[in-house]
Amino acid sequence: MTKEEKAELRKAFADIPGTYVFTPEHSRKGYALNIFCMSLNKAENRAEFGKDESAYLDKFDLTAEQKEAVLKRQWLKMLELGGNIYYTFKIAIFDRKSMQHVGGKMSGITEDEFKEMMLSGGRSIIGNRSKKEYEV
Amino acid sequence: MTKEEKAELRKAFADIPGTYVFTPEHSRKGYALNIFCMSLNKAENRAEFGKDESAYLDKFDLTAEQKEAVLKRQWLKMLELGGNIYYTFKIAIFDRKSMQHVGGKMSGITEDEFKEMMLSGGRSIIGNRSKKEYEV
Amino acid sequence: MAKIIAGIGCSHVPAVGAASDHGKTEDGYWTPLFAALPAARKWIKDLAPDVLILVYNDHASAFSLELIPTFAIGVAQWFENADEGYGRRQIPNVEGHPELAWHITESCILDGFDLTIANKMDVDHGCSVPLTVFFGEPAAWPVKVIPICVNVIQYPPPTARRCYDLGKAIRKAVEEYDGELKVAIAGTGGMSHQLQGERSGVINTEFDVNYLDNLRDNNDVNRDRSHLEYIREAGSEGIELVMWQIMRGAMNEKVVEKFRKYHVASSNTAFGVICFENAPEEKSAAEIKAMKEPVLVEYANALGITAHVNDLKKDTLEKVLSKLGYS
Amino acid sequence: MAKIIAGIGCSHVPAVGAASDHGKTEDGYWTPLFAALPAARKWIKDLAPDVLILVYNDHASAFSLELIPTFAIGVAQWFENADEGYGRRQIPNVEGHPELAWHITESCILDGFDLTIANKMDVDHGCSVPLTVFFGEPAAWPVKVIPICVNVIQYPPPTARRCYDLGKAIRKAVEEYDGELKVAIAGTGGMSHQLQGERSGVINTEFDVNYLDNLRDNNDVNRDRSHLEYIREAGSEGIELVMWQIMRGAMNEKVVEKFRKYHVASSNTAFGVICFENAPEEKSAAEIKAMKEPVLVEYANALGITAHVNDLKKDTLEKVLSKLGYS
Ligand SMILES: [Fe+3]
Ligand SMILES: [Fe+3]
Repeated sequence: MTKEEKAELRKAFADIPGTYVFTPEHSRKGYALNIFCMSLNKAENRAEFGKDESAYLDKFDLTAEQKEAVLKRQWLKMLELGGNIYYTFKIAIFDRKSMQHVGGKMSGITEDEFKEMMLSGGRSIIGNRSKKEYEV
Repeated sequence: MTKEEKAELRKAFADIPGTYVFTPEHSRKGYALNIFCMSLNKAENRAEFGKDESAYLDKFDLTAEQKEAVLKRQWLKMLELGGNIYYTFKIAIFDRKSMQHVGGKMSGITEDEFKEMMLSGGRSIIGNRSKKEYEV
Repeated sequence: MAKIIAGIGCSHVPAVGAASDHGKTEDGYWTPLFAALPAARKWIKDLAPDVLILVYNDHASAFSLELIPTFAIGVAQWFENADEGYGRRQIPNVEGHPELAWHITESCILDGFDLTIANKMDVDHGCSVPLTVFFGEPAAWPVKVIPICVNVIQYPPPTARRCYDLGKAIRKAVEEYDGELKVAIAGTGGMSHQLQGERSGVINTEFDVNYLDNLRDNNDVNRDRSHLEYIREAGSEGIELVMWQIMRGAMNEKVVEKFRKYHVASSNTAFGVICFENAPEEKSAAEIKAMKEPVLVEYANALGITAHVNDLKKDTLEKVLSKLGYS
Repeated sequence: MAKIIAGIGCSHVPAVGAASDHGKTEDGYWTPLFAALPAARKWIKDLAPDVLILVYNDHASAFSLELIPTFAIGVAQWFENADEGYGRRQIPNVEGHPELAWHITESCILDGFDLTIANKMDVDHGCSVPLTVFFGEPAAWPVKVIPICVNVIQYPPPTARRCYDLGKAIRKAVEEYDGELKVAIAGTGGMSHQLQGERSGVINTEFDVNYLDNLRDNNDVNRDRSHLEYIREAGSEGIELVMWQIMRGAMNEKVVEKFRKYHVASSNTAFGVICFENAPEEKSAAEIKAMKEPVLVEYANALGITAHVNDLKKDTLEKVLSKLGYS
């Protein structure tokens, strides 16, 4: 793919509202953060993280901003800093929080509101395909 | 590939003298043996194998024949039992033996004879392409 | 020779597995979904496939960013259920079919597909939830499984087109296998959903229903769609739908729909299941008119028409002729 | 735009690395080999590539039978030298070029190559010995490396044809890269050798020399050869030669040979190194005759003719015209 084609694709991705496509750029930025999340698949690591979150995080090569986002459970921030939802959701599993809780946090509503939205058919695609739609 | 094509290919592989092509069949047979060999990449496993070879081998799922072949350093037998040379050579590395030593053992000559053969141009391909050549 | 007898598309929402594991299939939230499944379960039970090729994706369970195979095929005898952070699901482990799996591997690599060969691979909800959907809670899964794990998390996943082509290569391999086996193939994941970001929870029912219809009748549309369109229309995680294309590529160009359930929403996801069989050979009107009743009824059923020997033969004949555009 | 400026074929015999590491390059056994290398080292130093795409195979070091990628591309910043059972080689770690590597990855996957993406991958002698051959014993490697690891141990490896096609896809990706980089590409492994079995030690010099000649002038022969032929003719481990096809696919159809060394044997292996540059644009006889001396000399050198401005211009001209078949 040429420079132009790639730039156009990235622009198109960025044009989708509220969506962080896990491109190579994104993946490189979030590598350490996601690897930390992956480590929570192991029971012994979950136990260690549970004992002292900050100390456990220091074993990975996170930026200060990423570390803070984890400690404060800033779900959207984690995505902005290169997190991928399948990875960052491992933290929610650790917290025994649901995907609806996290979905609500990321979109600025409560878990109950989020659940209600899903029960009534989900977030509408209309108006959510392109940032340009907002301007119409 | 059809049944016939596959059978023909296997026959052609088998027709190459003194050669154990690492086909899926071969790989399945030797899986545990090769995984044991792979473990010797780690210094701590080499130490443990060194202390008690037989006990260390029991941690893997080798057949009695495979285990015996390892303990007795039967290099050709290991191949017959599903070993792959890159894996089984880990045992030679452990023994601080050279590829020429192993090559000699597999082809029934001494290490010095093997080295001499290599210095004078290697084993000739003539007569070694096909078992049928022997019969001419 | 082995034969592909069935194709399945199926969402693999983890909450569906959890609902089954925790006995919640009959509470209000889950009833609409689980109440629809017996027909699908009967269908697969009657077909009784020996092997199920199960195309799914791993969700940061067996594979991490350290190593990301585009296509990994499981050739092992057993696959354990992964710990995804909750501990392992208490369901049967998955038994493989190494012989067919290796045959497919060899055939596909020689045909130019760059598969990663997995002798050891834990499987996560992507693989186990479709098993729950089709087989419930048995003590052991009633089918051997060849898991094919596809990267759809790290951009770029394989294109829909590439997935479709892999399906074709798999079918060729299956049909050249030296052994009598009935094989089903499932593409899983989807349908529309987005877990991440401010747009999380997006659902596109129109897109999903079109996807299902096109999958049956006009799949070129699905196959030629770009990643960008999938993500924009079906959500960032809806990209999983490319995996259904592997199933579709392994089926006849013409298929018959045997079951469909579409439900919004389970957890954050539009849940879809569709079941196909290959359409029967096309017959001329004269050939059909010459069929004896039991043969005609069987043929009608294969075409997706509900027919029975107790029906009037004339009615069944009319339905068949009409379905094929002869009247 | 980045540009592929050089193609290398190179054996990767571990003993060559060990000879270098243990200061044995000037003992009788190793002299014939190492004495030939300065010309190759000067060639690469003069070209000064920014990045070397290094195609090699792992030998039960980073990958085991647990997971066998057909093609794995390293996108990391650093790659450590593997412990192959001796402890790690005391040589520099390998620095990657994540930006170009990811670009190649994205481009090739979208073009239908099913790469495994490696963010963490130890590299073994397959990768490090060619670095030793071309760069000796520096404190740090003078080039960034994109390692591409190919399965050639578990049958079936990718076909020579598939490797060649991947080379073409890599070249396309490199040329579309948004950045100025000089890129070299190396296919490694081979030449004829067999480590295993009663046939261990087999060497086929005729085959090897033909392979080298054909690689330059008539590569279709190498590209269309079956696994069976490679194994029978070049030995079971000589199958590694399929990896040279990735390099060849990334070069122009016409190449100029800049260096060649073939030596039997190092350890159990026929050792071969060959260096190519893309052949220059073809010119008409009239255009060549119109060239001024320094341009003519440069053109002659690009064609693989040793020429110097101190030579008689008439002689150089004659050599060029003759090389191109104009006289
Ligand atoms: Fe999924
Ligand atoms: Fe090698």
